[in-house]
Amino acid sequence: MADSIVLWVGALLTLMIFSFLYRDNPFYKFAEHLFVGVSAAYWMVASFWSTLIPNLLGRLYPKGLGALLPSVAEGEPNLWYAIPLFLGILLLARLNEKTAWISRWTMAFVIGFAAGTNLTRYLQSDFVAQIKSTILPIVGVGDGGLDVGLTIRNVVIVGGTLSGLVYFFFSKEHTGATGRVARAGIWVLMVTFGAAFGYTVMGRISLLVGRLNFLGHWLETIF
Amino acid sequence: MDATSAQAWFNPAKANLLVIAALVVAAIVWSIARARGGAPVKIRRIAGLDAIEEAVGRATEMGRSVLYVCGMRDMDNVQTIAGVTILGAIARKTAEYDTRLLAPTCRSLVMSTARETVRASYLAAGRPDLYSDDMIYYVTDEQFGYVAHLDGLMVRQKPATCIYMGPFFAESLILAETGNSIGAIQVAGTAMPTQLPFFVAACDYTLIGEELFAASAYLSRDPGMMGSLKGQDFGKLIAMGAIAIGVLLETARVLTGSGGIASISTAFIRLFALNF
Amino acid sequence: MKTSVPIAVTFLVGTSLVLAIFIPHTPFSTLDEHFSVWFNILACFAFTLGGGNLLKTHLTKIGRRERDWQYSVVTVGGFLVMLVAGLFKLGAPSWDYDYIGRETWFKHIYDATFTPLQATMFSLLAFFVASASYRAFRAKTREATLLLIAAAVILLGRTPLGHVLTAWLPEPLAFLQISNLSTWILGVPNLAGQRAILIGIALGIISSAIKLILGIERSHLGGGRDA
Amino acid sequence: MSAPLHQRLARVDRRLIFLAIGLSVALPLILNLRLAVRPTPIVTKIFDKIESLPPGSRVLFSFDYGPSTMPENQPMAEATLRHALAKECRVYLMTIWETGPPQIVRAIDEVVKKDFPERVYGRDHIYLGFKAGQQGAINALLADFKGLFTTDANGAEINSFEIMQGVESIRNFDLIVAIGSGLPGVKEWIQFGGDPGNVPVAAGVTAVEAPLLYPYYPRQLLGLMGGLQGAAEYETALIAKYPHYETQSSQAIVMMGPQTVAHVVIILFIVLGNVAYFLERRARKKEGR
Repeated sequence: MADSIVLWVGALLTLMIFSFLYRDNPFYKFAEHLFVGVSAAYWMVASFWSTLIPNLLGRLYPKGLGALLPSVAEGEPNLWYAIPLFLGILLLARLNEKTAWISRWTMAFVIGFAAGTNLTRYLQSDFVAQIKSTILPIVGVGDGGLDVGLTIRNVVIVGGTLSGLVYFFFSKEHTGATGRVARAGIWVLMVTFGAAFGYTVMGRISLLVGRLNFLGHWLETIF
Repeated sequence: MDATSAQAWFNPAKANLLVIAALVVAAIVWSIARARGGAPVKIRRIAGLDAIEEAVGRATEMGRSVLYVCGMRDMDNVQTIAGVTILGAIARKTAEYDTRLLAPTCRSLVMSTARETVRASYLAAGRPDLYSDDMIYYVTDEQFGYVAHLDGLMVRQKPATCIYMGPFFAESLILAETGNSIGAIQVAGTAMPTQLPFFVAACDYTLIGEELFAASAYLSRDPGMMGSLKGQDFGKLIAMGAIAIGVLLETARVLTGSGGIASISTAFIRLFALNF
Repeated sequence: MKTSVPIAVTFLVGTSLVLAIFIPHTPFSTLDEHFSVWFNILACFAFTLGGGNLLKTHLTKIGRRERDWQYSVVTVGGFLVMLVAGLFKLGAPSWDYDYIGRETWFKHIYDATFTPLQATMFSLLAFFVASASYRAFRAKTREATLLLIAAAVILLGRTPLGHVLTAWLPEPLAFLQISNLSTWILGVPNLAGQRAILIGIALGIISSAIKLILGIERSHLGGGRDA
Repeated sequence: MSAPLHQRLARVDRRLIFLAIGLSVALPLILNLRLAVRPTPIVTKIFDKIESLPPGSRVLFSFDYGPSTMPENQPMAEATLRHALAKECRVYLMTIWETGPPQIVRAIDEVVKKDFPERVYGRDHIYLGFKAGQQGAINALLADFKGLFTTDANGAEINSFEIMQGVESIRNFDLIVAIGSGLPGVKEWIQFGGDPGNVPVAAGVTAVEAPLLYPYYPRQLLGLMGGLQGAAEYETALIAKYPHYETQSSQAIVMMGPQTVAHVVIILFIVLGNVAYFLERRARKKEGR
C-alpha cells in the first residue's frame, strides 16, 4: 500500500515537472512549490541529525546523547567546539538590526577558512600538478625512430596549453603577436568545450531514459 | 603519516611546494603593492564584463528586473565569494539606474552575506531607500529545487537580464536555456570546467574560469585589485616558463639519450611533484 | 571593531590554514579537517536565518493574499510536514534509529516527493541539451565551427553508429575512424584546453584568496569603516 | 506556408525539439531496440585486469555517487563487482559520498545476494560503509586502513572479520575500482590513493566527468568507463566471456538503444540548424544585392 502511494505520487509529480516543457502551468507551480518546501526542510533535518547533533552536541556534551547516539556518548568532551558554538550564536545576531554587525566575526572566520583551504588545494592539484603533467618531450621517439603520432600529440598538448594560458593574460591586449597566440588559445578552448558538450549529451539522455523507465513501470502497474 | 613525522614542525617533502607557493604569492603581493603605490596597470577589455553595464541598462529601459544567481555552493567556496562580490558591483549599477534586482540564493549564509554587500552598494550609490531585504532571499539548499524555483521565476517575471556568477553544476544549461526562451540577455561566469561548455553555448557572454575572479577587480577599478590581475599574469609566466624549461630538457633527453640531461630533467620535474 | 576584528580573524584563519600544509604537527595537521566541521556547524546555524526567511516570505504572501498565494501554502505545508517528520523522527521505532531509516515518515515523504522531483528536474537536461545544440552549434564563425565539429565527432563517436559510419576506412586511415578521432580529441586538444583552464583558475583562486586574507577584498563585510 | 523555408527553420518552436527527443527515447524503449556495442581498449583494459586477477585477490570498490546519476553509474558498478566476484576475488565495498550507502546496498542485493549467495560475509566480501572527509579519508586509508574503518557498516568490530587480516593500508589491495560522479571521486582516488599507494585504479564515471579524467589515462588510470557507453562496453565484454550473466548484466546495453536514437536526432537537429543558417545567409546576401 505505502509503496503504491509512493509510486503514484512520484509518477504524478514527474508528469507535473515535465509539463513545464510545454509551458508554465498550475501543475508545475504546484510541484515547484512543493519541491522548495520539502527540500529546504530535508536539508535542514539532514544537517541537524548528521552535523549539529553528532559534531557539535556530541563533541561538547557527549553524555547528553545517551539515548540518541550510544556510540558517541562514550567519548570525551572536546571543548574546542565551543568556538563554533560561539560563532554560530554570533551569526544569529543578524536577526536584530542593531547587533547585526557582530555576525561579521563569524563571516570573517568563514572567509578565512575558504581562502586558506582553497589557496593550498588549488596550488597543489591544479597549478603544480598540471605544470608537471604538461612537461613532455615535443619529439616523440618510438622503437627505432620518430613516432609521428606521439610527436603531434605532445606538440598539440604543450602548444595548446601555452596558447590557452596566453588567452588568459589580463595585462596584454589581444593584438599583434599576443593576439595571434591568444586566437590559437581560444580555438583550443572551443574544441575543449565542444568535446565536453558532446560527451555530456550522453549522460543527459540516460537521465531521461531512467525517468521514462520509471513512468513505464508505473503504467505497468495500472494496466 | 607515521608517528615520527607527526612530531616534526616542517615537512621537508613539501619544500618544493613552499618555494613555488612563495614565488606565486610574492608575485601577486608585489604587483598589488606596486599598483597601490601608483604604478599604472593596463587591463585588456573583457567583453563579458563590458556587457553587464549594457545589460543592466537594457533592463532599465524595458522596465524589467535583473536576475542574479551566485551559484550552488556556500561561502566556503571562493567562486561563491567572487559571485557575491560581483553582485555588489552590479547592485551599484541597479541602484544608480533604479532597476529592480532579484537574487534568490540556495544557501542561508550566502543570503545573509549578499544582503550586507548589496545594502552597502545601495548606500554607496546614495539610494539606500531603494534597498529591501526582499530582493535577496533564501530558497532551498537543494540544487534542483532551487532550479525549479528559478525556472518558474524566469517565465513568470521575465527578467530582461540574467547573470550567473559562481560555481555551477548540471543546472547551468537548464537555467541558460530557460533564460534564453524568455529572451533575456544572459551573462555567465564560472570556474567549473564541466559547465563552461553549456554557458558558452547558451549564454550571450561567458567569463571563462580565471576571468570570473578578475571580474570584481575589473568592475571596481580599484588599483590594488587591478594589481592582483597583473600578479596573476606573473603566475602564468611562471607556469609557462616552467613548462618551457621542462619541455626543452625532456626533448633534449629524448633526442640525445644523454644520462646527464636525463638526471637534470628528472630533478627538474621532481620540483613539481606532490609529495604526500 | 566592525572591520578591523573581522579582517584580523580572516587573516589568522587563512594564513594558519596555508601554513598548515607544511606543518605535520598538531594542531596544524588536522586544522583543515576541524575547520571544515566547524564550517558545517555554522551552516546549520545559518539555516535558522534561511528557513526563517523562507517562512516569512511565504507567510507574508499568504497573509496579503498576493498573486499565487495558494502555492505558498503548498511550500509552507511541505516544509513544516517534512521538518516535523524529520526532527521528531516520526515513525521511527526508537530515538537512536536513523533519521532516514526505512520506517520513518521522513524517508517515505523523501521517496514519494524529493526523489522523483529531483530526478525529473535533472532529466529536463535531455531536452535542453537538444534545444541548445540546435541553436548554438552553427558554423557562424571559425570558433563556433570548431565547437560544432568537436561536438559532432564526440557525439557520433559515443554511439555504435559512429563505428558503423567509418569502419570501412582502410588501415592507414584508421586514425580517421570516428571512434579513434573522438578518443584523440578527448585525449589531446581537450586535455590541453582543460589544463590551460585549470592553471588559470588556480591562479584566480590563489589571487582571490590572497586578497581576502590580506583584507584588500572586503565587500563581503558590507563596507563601512570603524567608527 | 508563406514564409520562406529558412525563416520557418529559424523560428522552429523548441517544443517540437522537445517532442522529438521525448519520442526518440520513448519509442526505442517501448520497441525494445538493441544495438551491438563494441568494447574499446580503454574499457577492455579494466576487464582484462580483473580477468587476470588470481582468486583471493583484494579489490577495493568505492561507489562515490548518489541516486541522481544511478542510470549511468549503477550498471558499471554492478558489472565490475559481478566480474570480480566471478573471479573469486575478495571484495571490499565502501564510499566517500554521503549518498553512496544506498547504492552499495543495492549492488549487494542485486549482485552478491542474487548471483553469489554462497559467498560468506566477512570472508569473501565486506561492506565497510561511508566515511566523511573526502580526500582526507583516502589519505587516512593509505596510512592506516583500520584506523579509519574501526568497524564495518553495521558497527561490528573490524578485526573480527577474516577478510580484514593483513589489510593495513590501501597498498595491500591489488586493484581499486572507483565508480564516481564528481568530487570527491576518481581524481581523488588517483591522487591520494592509487598514486601514493602504487595500486592500479580502474574507474567508471558519468559522461560529464569523463573528459576531465583523460589526462590521467593510461599512466595513472588503468582504464575508464565513461558514461552509459562505457558501462555498456563493459557489460558486452562480460557477457562475451560469461554468457550466463546476460539477463542481469545488460542494463546499460538496453539503455544504449534510446541513447543512440536520441543522439542521431540531436545530430539531425544540428544539421538542420546549420542548413537554416546558410539559407538565411544566402537570402540576406541576395537582398543586399
